[in-house]
Amino acid sequence: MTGTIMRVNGIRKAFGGLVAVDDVSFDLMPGEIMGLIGPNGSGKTTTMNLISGAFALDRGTIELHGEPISGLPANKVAHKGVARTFQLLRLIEEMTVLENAVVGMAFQPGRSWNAAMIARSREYLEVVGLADKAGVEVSKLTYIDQKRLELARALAMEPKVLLLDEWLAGLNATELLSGIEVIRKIRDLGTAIIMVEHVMSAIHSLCDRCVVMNAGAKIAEGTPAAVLTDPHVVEAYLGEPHHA
Amino acid sequence: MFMNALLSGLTLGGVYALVAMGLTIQYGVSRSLNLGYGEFLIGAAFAVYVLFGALGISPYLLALVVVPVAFGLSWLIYRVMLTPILRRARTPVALEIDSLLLTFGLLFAMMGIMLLVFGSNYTSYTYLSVPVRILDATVALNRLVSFGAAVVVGALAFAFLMRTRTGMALRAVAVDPVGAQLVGIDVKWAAGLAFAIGGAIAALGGVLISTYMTFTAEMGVVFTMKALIVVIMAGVGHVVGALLVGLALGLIEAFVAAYLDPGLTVAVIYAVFLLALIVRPVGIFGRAVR
Amino acid sequence: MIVRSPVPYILILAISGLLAFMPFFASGFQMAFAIGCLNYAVLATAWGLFSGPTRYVSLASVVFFGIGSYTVAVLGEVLPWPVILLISALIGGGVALIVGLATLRLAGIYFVIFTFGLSEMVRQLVTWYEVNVTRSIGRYIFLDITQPQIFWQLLGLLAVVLIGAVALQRSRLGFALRVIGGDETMARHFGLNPTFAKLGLFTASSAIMALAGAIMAPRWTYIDPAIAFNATLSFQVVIMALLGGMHRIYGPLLGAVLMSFLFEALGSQFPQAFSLLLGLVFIVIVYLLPNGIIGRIEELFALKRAVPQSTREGERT
Amino acid sequence: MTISRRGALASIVSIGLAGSLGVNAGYAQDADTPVKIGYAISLSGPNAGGAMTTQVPNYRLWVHEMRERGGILVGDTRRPIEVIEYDDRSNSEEAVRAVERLINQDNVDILLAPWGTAINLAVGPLFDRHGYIHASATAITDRAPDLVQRWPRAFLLSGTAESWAVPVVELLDEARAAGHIGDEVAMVSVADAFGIDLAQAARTAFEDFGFTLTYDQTYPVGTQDFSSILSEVSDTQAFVAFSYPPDTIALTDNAQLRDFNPAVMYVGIGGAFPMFHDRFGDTVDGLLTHGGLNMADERVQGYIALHEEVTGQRPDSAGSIVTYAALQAMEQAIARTGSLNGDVVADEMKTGTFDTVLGEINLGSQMMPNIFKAGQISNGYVVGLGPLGVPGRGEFVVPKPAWPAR
Amino acid sequence: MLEVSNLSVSYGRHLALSDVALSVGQGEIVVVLGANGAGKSTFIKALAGLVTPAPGARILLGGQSLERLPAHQIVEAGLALVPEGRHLFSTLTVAENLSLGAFLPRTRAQASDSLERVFAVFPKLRQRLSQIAGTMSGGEQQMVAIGRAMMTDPQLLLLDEPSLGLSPLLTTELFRALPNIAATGTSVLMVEQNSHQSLSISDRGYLLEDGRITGEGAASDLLQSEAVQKAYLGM
Repeated sequence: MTGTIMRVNGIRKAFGGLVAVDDVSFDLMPGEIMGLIGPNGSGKTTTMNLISGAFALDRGTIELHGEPISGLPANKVAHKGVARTFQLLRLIEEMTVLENAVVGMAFQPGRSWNAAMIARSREYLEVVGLADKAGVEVSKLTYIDQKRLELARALAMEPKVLLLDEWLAGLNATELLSGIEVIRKIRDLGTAIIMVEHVMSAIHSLCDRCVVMNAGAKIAEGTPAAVLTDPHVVEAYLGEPHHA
Repeated sequence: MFMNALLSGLTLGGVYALVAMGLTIQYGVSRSLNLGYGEFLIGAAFAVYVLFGALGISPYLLALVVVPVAFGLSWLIYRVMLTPILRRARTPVALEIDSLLLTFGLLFAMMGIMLLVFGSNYTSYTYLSVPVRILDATVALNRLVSFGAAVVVGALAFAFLMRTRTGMALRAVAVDPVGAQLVGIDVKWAAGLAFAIGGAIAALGGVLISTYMTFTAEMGVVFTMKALIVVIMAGVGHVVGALLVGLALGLIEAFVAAYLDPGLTVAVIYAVFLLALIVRPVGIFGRAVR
Repeated sequence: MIVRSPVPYILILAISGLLAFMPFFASGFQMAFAIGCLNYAVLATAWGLFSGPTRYVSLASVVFFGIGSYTVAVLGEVLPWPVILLISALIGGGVALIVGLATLRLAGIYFVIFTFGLSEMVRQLVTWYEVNVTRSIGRYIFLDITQPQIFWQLLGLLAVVLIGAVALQRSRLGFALRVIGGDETMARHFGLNPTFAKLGLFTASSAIMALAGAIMAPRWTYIDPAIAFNATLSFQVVIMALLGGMHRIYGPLLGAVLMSFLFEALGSQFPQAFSLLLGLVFIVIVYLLPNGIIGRIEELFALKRAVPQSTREGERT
Repeated sequence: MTISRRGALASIVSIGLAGSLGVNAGYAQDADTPVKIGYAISLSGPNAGGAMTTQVPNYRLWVHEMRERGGILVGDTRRPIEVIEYDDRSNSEEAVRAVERLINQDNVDILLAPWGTAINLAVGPLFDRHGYIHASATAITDRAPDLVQRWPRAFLLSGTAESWAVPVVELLDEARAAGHIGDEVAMVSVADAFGIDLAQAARTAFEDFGFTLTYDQTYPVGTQDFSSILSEVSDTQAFVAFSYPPDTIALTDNAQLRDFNPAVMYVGIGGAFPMFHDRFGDTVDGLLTHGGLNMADERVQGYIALHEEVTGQRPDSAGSIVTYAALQAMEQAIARTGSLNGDVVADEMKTGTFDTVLGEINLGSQMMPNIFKAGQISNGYVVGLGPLGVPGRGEFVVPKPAWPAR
Repeated sequence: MLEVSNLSVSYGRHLALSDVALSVGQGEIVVVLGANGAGKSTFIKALAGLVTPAPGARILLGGQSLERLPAHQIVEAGLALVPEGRHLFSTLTVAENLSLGAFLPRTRAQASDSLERVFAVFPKLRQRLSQIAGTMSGGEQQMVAIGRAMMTDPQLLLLDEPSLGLSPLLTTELFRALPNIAATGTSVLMVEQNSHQSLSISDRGYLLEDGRITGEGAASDLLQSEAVQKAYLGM
């Protein structure tokens, strides 16, 4: 243990001629919530996909607890303890809430297929506040509840690192507040979190640190307050201020 | 020998290409695979057989009647049978399965009608079975005419798709249905039209083939499958690709028969097809994203 | 989800046990019908085993069925019957393994067409082999296996397949397959290896089909590639499974039984118009039963239950 | 003709009610009780073309003739006839089931054979087990001598592949002796049971007769373009094709087209079919093919006329007359024995002599003796030429007349 | 020109757009600003007929109501969309893409005039007519997409995040072209997240947050307003 839980080092990914992620590095500390922000198309989601093993890296390394996880397929990365949510919900509509949550836990190494495992999965429904809807079919859930379930499923993996890809997007003001509470609760349970987010109020209130990306590159890193006043960052979001 | 194989391959391939072209237009634009495609071909063959026998008019002239009828019938089938499925399907996969099943039913229904009307006997007549010598090879005039017609119709279809506004609209729908809507193309209209054109081409293929081939009411599926292989190998919706792959398959068949073993022709065709599919699942001319 | 209830197993065994007495009082025709029905039931269930959760529409059923039949034709008079059955299952599974490795990355219609092409190619290759190597295309099968024996074997196989299917559905692997069928990309991110699971299932399903082919072979006395690798069978199996509903274990079974009755009715009452009526029935099925009969039944139940909101858990069969 | 069917379906549902009565039930001897005649045959599928040419018309003709006479004579009672016809869709499994249905559900008294080698062999055990006569003119198998031992009531009238291949080779031998061809022969065969088995039998025979095969290839079922094959054999003087109806037509058409005109040319199934003549007219005179008739025989002429009158189509020159003759033999045996019991009738069929359209025949070998298996097309029919020794052989025209110019 | 009122869209139980009202005048450039997930794309798709609005919505273009029309008839009515992801006919040439823009009988007559207008705005395209659209760079494709939409001779041009995926330089070039389009009498309505550049060429702007319009004003006012920055950066 070097103090960091995950180290992303000089990763790069190009699709055809388009370099989506270009030489990005950052560290993640235990128990930390790190924001990964930037304007649309800046490469945040691709970065998440590289960490979770959805895409293969062109270059660079990713280590978890000092052990390389780059180059592993997604299922192996999951076994190492990296869980994620998806920008567009990827729940299984024909399954119940509980069954979806079990998906997170059932295929982790060392788990046996028994009632205890199910019961344990159910605990994570409680964490996100869905315990009373365990038997409901997913298609009958409200949007926010489906989002909660995405999170519960990821938590049921009992991951070391949790990747949240715009998990708060599309929530209304009250839902947002409860969503922020949930994330905070998870962090308090000891899971390190990387969150890609556009909801800046959430970034401000949740993140210890932010990495800002633009056009595939990291352009700033620091506390939310610091990076969001950084002129480079403002320009990345709003466009060049001095335009004729 | 070589010349013979070449000619035989081209005449064979010409018809494959023609038939596949119709299917690729249907499937590429409407995105519904029509398993009853070959039945239009056989239906046209029977129609020409009967009319030729009764009236003695040249099958090629009869095509002027049979082909438009097939055009209208296909259009009707699309509008009446397939559009409800289209409205219902929530995902592309569901649409694919539904239209497969539906046209599978269509296949049996059409075949059943032909069985009732024409029986299950071998049917054949002869027209323009006259030898033509080209270099040291001999080929039947009816096959040559078919090849010529395949080339001409191929060229016409190509010109239609490439040069006319309507053709361009069909291509646009095949490439990007959303984009097509955004320039004001009625995608359902385009799909119906493509379905009708496909049916017409199948019927033309039937007319041509009937002049030299023995056929039965149950043979349609053979042509559907041959065409489908060409379509998939070339890449769905790729007209020129279908033309080239169709010709290539004809040539392969002829050269395998001439130089390897006639017993292996079909096996080699399928082997080539399976290999092509493994190496390039989207087809030789297909693009990863249609 | 974790269900230990022995009820389905007991039911399957009890019903098969009862059916096992059929040969003692049924007529030859009823036996013939029952055998045909069981054969379709085994094939459709095996097909649904793989295609239900993965949603791959395979038209290769006849490849494996034919492999089973040919194994019997080749080895029938050489080896003891159980050994032949074992070998046919092994060959069927082995071929499926190879085919699966090459093709399971193909999706949608491409997989459908590939499997169809495969059945045609296998038929041509067997023909070519027989023509050029054995120099005789038909093979005779004279085995002293009676109609009731075939019946019992098929019944046993069906019972085993159904029990296996129920056990599978309750197992982690079965759960994994539902997840993969739901969203393969997502499944990978939760530690699943979809290729492995799909391959295993494809192999198992194919081995069952080969077994069915082997058991059925002695009914025919004579087989040739056109009989053993008749592509119509693949289509029939798919249609049966879809008619019943491929998303449930008992869907294909139900479809196979109903379709057997339908074939029988059309074949005996309207032999001249069989194709036409069959086609029309299909068209009607597509319009009226998009999710199969089981799907329709479930819809009806769902409507009835709609008022008291249920929070059901556990197995959903 | 009235065709009636029992509610087979209803009885599957009420399983057990319509239990099996065991074997062929010829118990009811009441003169008013109809005799049930049933068959399942390929009305659709790849075999239908053959079945509808050689067998089904003759079944209908036979029934028609008996009805004309007031029914089937069982002993000295004429009993009405009821016919049940099913489609096996050219599928072995379907055929087995349909025959089971005829036996157990419809309780037919007389079962007629299906079409083709494979399906006849598939239903053979059923006919045997339930004690029915199995008289088939379209099953050609080398196991025929074996099978008639195994199935004592089976009459595999067409015999072995060898019995069809050897007469062809004999004719070639004759042509060689007359100096029209040499020792070299080209042969092709279709890759199905008929083509392969006959080609294999022919290979042995060619060797025995001192011929050498310069070309020996097989092509897949469905092949319609023979230019590659014919261009390879263009110089040959003796050409033998064990082909199947669609390819028989395609081969002939192709040969005419490229003026491939060997001194001796043989084509397989289809050459003896009326549709072949419809298609080519007299341009195919002189072509050798399977089957053959003694065209000088009045009975044969009478048969042809009757067939055409009743069924509206001409018979083919091979399977038709054999099928009909066998039916006549069976009819006579039933009349003589006064029984519908398979064993009794079969014994009579094996020991008696019958007056048929093929003349006086005796079926002691359980195969049809003295029928032509190779002949030469002339004026729409096949003039029987071989095997040697069959009475009424026609004149063998060698070399074959040139194709008319196209 | 365009009058939208009471426009709501929901996906299943998720309300993506709620009671949006907005107007665009003749020859005006209007921008709708909002962070990701604010409902911008849904808004524009609803206008173009690609998603169905909830009952009660009113979308009037020059007096004609569009809310129940299918997408291709909306084009006929004079509203053209340049969608996110462009949806070009990637295997067709630039010339074909543009001429498909003038597919409708109404627009066919003016096709050559329209084409000249496209070239006037994007002179670069004149040399690229025979190139396959899919082989062009992102910026060029965006020009073709806008050009294609202009060929439909629209009264109103809708742009869904035109700057997405473009380099700053290309974005600048693109935004410079928009006033030229508006100058020909075609109104422009776009949704953007690049607020500075889009506002600097717009007449008016709206702020969209959580599927609701939370602010509107003259572009110059919004440019100075902190509300915009807050909508994005939460400051």
